[in-house]
Amino acid sequence: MAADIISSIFGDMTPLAAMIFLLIGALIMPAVQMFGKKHTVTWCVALLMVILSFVTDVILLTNDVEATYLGVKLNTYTTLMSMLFLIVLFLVVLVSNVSTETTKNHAGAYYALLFGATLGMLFVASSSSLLTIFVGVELTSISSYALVALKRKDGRASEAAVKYAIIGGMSTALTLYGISMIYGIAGSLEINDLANYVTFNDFTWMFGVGLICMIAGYGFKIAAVPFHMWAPDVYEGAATPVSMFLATGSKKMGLAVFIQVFMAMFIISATAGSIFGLTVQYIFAIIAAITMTVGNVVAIAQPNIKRMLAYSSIAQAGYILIILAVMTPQAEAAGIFHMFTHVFMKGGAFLIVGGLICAGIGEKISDYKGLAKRSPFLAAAMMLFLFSLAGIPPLAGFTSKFFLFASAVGTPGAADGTWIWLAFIAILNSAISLYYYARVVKAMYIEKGETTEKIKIPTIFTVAIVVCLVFVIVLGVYPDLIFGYCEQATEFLL
Amino acid sequence: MIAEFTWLIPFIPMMCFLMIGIFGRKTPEKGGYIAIAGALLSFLIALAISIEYLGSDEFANGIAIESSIRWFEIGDYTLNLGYYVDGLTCVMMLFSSFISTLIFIYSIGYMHDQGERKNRYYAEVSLFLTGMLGLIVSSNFLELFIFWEVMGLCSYLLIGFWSFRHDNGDEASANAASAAKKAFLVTRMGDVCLMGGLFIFLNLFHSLDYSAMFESVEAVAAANPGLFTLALCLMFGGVIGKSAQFPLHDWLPDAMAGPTTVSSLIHAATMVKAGVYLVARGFPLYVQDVNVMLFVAIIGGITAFIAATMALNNMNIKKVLAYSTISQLGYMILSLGAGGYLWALGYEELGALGFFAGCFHMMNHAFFKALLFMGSGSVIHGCGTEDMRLMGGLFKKMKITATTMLFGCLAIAGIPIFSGFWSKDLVIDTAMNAFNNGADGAAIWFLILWLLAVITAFMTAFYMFRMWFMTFMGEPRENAQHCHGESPKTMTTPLIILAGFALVSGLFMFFGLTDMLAFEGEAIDGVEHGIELFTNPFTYMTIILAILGIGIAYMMYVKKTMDPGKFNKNGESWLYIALTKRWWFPDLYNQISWKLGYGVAKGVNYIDRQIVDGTVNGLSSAVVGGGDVMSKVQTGHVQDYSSVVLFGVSVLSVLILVTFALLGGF
Amino acid sequence: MSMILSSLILVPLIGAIIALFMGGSREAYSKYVAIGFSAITLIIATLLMLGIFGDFADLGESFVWIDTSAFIMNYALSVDGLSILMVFLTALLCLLVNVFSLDEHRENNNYFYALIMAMEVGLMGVYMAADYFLFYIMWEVTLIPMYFMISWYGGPRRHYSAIKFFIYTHVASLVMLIGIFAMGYESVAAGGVVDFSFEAIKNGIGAVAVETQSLIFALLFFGFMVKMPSVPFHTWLPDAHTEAPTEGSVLLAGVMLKMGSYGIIRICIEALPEAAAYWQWVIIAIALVSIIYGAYGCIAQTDLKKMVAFSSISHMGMVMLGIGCLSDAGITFAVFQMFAHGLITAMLFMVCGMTGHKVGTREIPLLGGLAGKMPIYATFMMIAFMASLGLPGLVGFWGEFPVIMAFYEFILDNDVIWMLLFCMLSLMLTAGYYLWAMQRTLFGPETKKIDLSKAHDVGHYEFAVLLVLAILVALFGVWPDGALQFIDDYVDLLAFTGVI
Amino acid sequence: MIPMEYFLILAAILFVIGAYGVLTKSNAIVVLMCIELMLNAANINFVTFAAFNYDIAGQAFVIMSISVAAAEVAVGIAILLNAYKLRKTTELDDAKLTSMRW
Repeated sequence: MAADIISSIFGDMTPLAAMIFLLIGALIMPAVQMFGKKHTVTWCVALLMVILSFVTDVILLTNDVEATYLGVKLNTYTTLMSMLFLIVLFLVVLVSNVSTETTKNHAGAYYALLFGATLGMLFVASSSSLLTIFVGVELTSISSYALVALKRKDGRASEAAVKYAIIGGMSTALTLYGISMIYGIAGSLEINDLANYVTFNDFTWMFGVGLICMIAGYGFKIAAVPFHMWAPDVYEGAATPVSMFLATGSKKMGLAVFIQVFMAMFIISATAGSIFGLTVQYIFAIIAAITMTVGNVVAIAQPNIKRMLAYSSIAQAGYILIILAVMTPQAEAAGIFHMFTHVFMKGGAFLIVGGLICAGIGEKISDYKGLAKRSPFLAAAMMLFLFSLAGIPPLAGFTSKFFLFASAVGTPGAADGTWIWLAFIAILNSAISLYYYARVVKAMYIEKGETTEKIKIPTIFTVAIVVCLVFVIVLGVYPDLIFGYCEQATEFLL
Repeated sequence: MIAEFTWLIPFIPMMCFLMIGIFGRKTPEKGGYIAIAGALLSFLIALAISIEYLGSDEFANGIAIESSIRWFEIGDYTLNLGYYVDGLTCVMMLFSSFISTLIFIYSIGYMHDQGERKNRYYAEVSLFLTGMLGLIVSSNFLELFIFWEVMGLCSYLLIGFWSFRHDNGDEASANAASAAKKAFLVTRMGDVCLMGGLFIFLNLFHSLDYSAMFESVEAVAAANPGLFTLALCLMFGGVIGKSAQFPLHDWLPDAMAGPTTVSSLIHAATMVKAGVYLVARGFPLYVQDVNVMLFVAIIGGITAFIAATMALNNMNIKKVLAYSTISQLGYMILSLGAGGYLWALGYEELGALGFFAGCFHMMNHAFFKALLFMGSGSVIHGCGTEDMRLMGGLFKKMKITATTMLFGCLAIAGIPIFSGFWSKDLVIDTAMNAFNNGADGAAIWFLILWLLAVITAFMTAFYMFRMWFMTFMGEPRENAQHCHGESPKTMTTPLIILAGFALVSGLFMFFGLTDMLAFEGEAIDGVEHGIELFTNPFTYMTIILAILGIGIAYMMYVKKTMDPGKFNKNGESWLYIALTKRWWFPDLYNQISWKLGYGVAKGVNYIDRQIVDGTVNGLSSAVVGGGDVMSKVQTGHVQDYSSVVLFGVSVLSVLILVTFALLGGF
Repeated sequence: MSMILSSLILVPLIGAIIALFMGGSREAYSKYVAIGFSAITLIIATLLMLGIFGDFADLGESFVWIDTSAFIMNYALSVDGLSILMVFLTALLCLLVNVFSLDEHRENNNYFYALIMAMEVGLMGVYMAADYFLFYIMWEVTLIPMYFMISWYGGPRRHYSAIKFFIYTHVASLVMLIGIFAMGYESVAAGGVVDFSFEAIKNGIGAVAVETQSLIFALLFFGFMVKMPSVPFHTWLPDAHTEAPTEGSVLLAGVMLKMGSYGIIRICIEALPEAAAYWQWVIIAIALVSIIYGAYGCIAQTDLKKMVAFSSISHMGMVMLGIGCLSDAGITFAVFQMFAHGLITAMLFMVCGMTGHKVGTREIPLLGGLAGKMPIYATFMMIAFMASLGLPGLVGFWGEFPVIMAFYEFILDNDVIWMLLFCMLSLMLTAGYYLWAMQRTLFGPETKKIDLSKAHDVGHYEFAVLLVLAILVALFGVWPDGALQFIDDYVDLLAFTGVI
Repeated sequence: MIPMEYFLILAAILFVIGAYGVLTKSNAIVVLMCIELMLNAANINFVTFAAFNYDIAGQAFVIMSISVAAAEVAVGIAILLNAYKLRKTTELDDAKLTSMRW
């Protein structure tokens, strides 16, 4: 019903429906700020646009609408991914107005950039050509450089932005070079054609160079080791809502690219067992293993909680990269599901950090001492988010990791064990991660703080945290809520 | 059928234990009377059952009254719970409960000044009695084993009765604690062997019921000779532990740290008798293997001898008695071994004689050893020390004690008419029989054993009288001077009763005891063998040796015409030192237990901390350290980051080529 | 469908939640809430055990929980002779622990009771789960309360011990998780849907090649082995026990370690019998090493609780030995030993933990002559030690004797009679360390190294709890059939299905 | 006709020069310019392939990438400007721009 209304409004452009709201949002936000005077008004309008977009998307998702408009696709996959990005945007926008870190003077530009970045993500999710994907990714990237820098009075933010922009620019160049190589050898930018090419042709050096350059370029987006170096600095320097946006949204977009480009390209040849396909699988397996190990091990050494969360994000990306080694639809579904749970748990953790910064608590783990006394709710929520990240049942992080590791072990009827070593590395990493998550829990619950004064964080933050918390628990005990869609989405890979 | 109530015999002391434990504190003597009543009641029931059994057809036909109920199953094997009454059971339960009753009565006097602790004492002795009586009436080896262990526990508790807050200070309590531990541990070693034997038996016989096992023993032994022998040896290991046989005899002298009544209980009525009883009970099994019987006899002979030697120069009145117990137990085991050996060779009558002699000696020993211990208890009670060097001349002050103890000494020394004479000479006779009839290689062993037994008889007479003389004759020394006279009636009455038994219990063999202690219906003729003793020249030899021993003791310690110092070079001869050091057995045990126990444990602990746990901790610190090191790569220079990216690209390029090549792509 | 089994999980869960929110002024009443709810749980468990609610087979509950294209996971609970004992033990110990801790005054008492109840939830879930997913979740759920229990209420090195416990066992359970996946995948044909219920996987996995089965077995076994724990993966246990509060130790040793052996029987043996036969020698070897090593470890310890912790390793080795025999008797009495050890070790830890509160230290060299000062304490300690060293007439003996009996049959079949020596050695060592410890703590001269003037004997609540345990220890010692009847039913079933 | 390889080699050289500049030049502006070089190297590739493959997509891509590059530089310069305001430097190896590390 609702889907019909949307179709009747947007007509052929239904695939663009959710994006259109964002686009409108991005365009009008500066104007709204100008006329609205009060930044709360700006915030309300922004929130409205996000909600409109989100509702549209959810309606399309739940009604299984399929359409294509000028190469922009609309199917379960695209709507699902869009929903993920919109959830992130929603959470970020929700808290931006009360966060002391985000700019109020340039609220219009801030929201416009957020919308722009999200628009890019949605665009990427709906694309099936390297060209459009490239454009979408750049839209997001460039917006996020600016977003990071938008904490204008903070030297650390501008330093982070410089680093981010330079590494980002170089990655863009690498990507572009890689795409050009692949374009040259395969003669097309459409993923379908590329998949065909890979299936029916032998490995050539040019293709190899292109592939590696692309992996490196997009690896930067998901902060895969060794392209991860920017992430901790940027997450630390940026305003916490922005860090959250990067860690949950921008990184997920990178993973979406990995799924749409590399997985789509190689899944056929991997299933067929060609050596070329297997080589690529191994490459991804190695990257995955290194990424999660480095992420987790280095996270132990971090005294700053935002940096720690950054490294933990790197590790989580490593877990998700398992799906590119395994290359099965089952794995893809698990990966998408893990992205969702990761949004809530990592987002929740960042929200708490952001909220506490508003309340004057520092970013050091040692600043969290005695938090359980000062704010039992925040401490409990933080604990649940962290345990969920560590994969402790019955929280969402466990369930999604359960699916992920399950896919690494094999498929029904064939626990063949090719990637079982990856599963072992992953579980060892899980255990390592427990160490640093538990360190925070220990600080909050067990160590005595200097004061037992109660903490008050903005109500909006609490609302956002509760939303995350609810999903972390609900997705843990009832994953079918989303996992069904994740499985459906895998049908639209090619 | 009163035999149906056999289960009451252990059950009553058990109830007494619980009653005393729960509300004994509130009764007079802190539960002492409950304990006495329980023991007495058990005795009376045992008496009634014995009378009934002895008058029944079963007894006439040489079969046991047996009844059991299913307890539970281990795999395919059903374990039962029941009672088993035959002549041996009757004899055992009668003297155990009777002597225990007397000891409990005696305790009223002896433990009078112990205050609140009496409660614990009476509870524990009741449990002890439960253990012994339960062991006696058990219908299978597992049940026996359970009670066997219960006794082990009780001995632990009772030996350690003064292991804290000892009246004589801290060192004494430390001693008691260590002695209790040693007693339990050493007997436990035997118990573990016994348990091992039971595994094999259970597997071989598919049951541990006496009746079932005795029925099929021949077939089973023939089918699995190796395992059967092993099982017998292991089972005998239990005996060695419990009955303090060589080489596990060392705990018994230490066990003197407990109250004297407890020693009396352990040595006379319970505990150490259990080992002998186990051999007697398992006799049908033992006689299947002639070599095991030889082994048993040898252990018995060596024990008898070694223990007697160590008693020769001991100055502690209770320890002398302890050694004498070990020595006498050696006699019993020797007799059973030799008898079994003969039976196994087919000399059924001689074998039955050996069996009878062993059990008979056990009974006699129970009476006179209870007497001796309680007498020594009376002495200790009177003069407050156990060191004989501080006694002397007590005869005048404690006439009843001295006289009754004299009876005991005469009995143990083997002076005719007294009980010990009959049984001991039958034992020595059995050893001789085994020499005369034994197979070629083994016979010589029995000659040696016979010699050892005879020498032991001489030594026994000597050290017992040495003890008696040192205690009761001569000049009153230090403690004897403040001795406050004879003990109360509760203590002397049991002594007098037991003295009577020490005098006459040997004569039971002429009045039907032989029928009760008949092995497989092979009853020997008590009168015939009694008379035969006096036609045997060796009997006179042992009598003369015993008198000689008494004489030497008299010369040394009363007349002082012989100086003991001359023989031991004033305590410096190696033999004397060896004896005071107990042939270095305690040192050996200590070495073994420290090296094998604590030493290995230290090693294990070191490995555990350093290697096993060290690996875990090392891994974790490696990870944490790795984190520190790797985070240093994050220099903050954006161009370093770029370099890493480009480096990563190059590594990936190499990697993709190598992987492709390894997978066989080229 | 009856909800009896679910109620065993729900009741403590509600208790945990209520206790959790009873902070501030209501904190003092949280203990009564905990006691109330655990008492209800115990009543339900007891009635269940007595068969009031009908046959165990009729009580199973099963709902599809997660339904994806590759897996089906169920919320499935069931009890049988094996689980009912553990369920009963859990319910019993949780109640006893709650009562035991009544006298203790600690900060945030409500959290403490919430943790105990939360642990009960997890334990109940593990012992009743009939689905691997549920089993695993519940398995992990037990970890967190224990972690907090140690790191909040524990001793001086609690942080180290807690995190070690947490990570060590977490790794193990993750390895087990991989085993579960592998087993699930192998149990269906290619392209099929994996039903993670015990029943479905058991039916499916039988047809798989023994090599594959044995690999899966190894993964699962590792997970369980660490939990049990077996040498050489035991080092988390002594640390955890030393630092954990008494109540935590009781639950940890009393019921949590049993999760390991329960898992081995329930999963490794039941579903993968052929693989079990393949690994039999390894299991036996691990068991023997654990027994002996644990016993030697005990001798060297100076901390009473650490000693008891090592003794747990040794005794759980005995369980492993029984399981390794793969025979009717072996498994029956391995289970019995689990039950027996649960009762005994609870007592042991209560007594040894009490030493710390009452006397001020648990270091054996500093103690001595406590029997005079604290006779009731000494009596219970002695009962516990004696039961643990396998004194016949107490429950520990029936966990030891028959297991070795079963092992004897094994060694007889394999003609390695010398292996009996290990068992005998272990029995000796066990007696040795307990007696030595008693000699040094209870007996001998009263210690002067520490101030005994404040030492006091057991309190009323502690006395009641210990008495209940002592009575049970004696009761099942003379009436092992009380527990065996349940196990027999279960083992008969195993034998019937050809597993052993 | 000029062989395709020549173009590709040119592009590759350009790319490497750009990369070298990114790694070595300490001035952020110069680094941004080097990134432009790298982007343009890729653009040359695209154009070449588009020309040789008779495919229009490559050229379209170039148009896109040029605009992307422009946007990137614009934002980059703005960021640098801001950084210069706060930290008074555009030298990348200056301690003021490497404050976040480890």
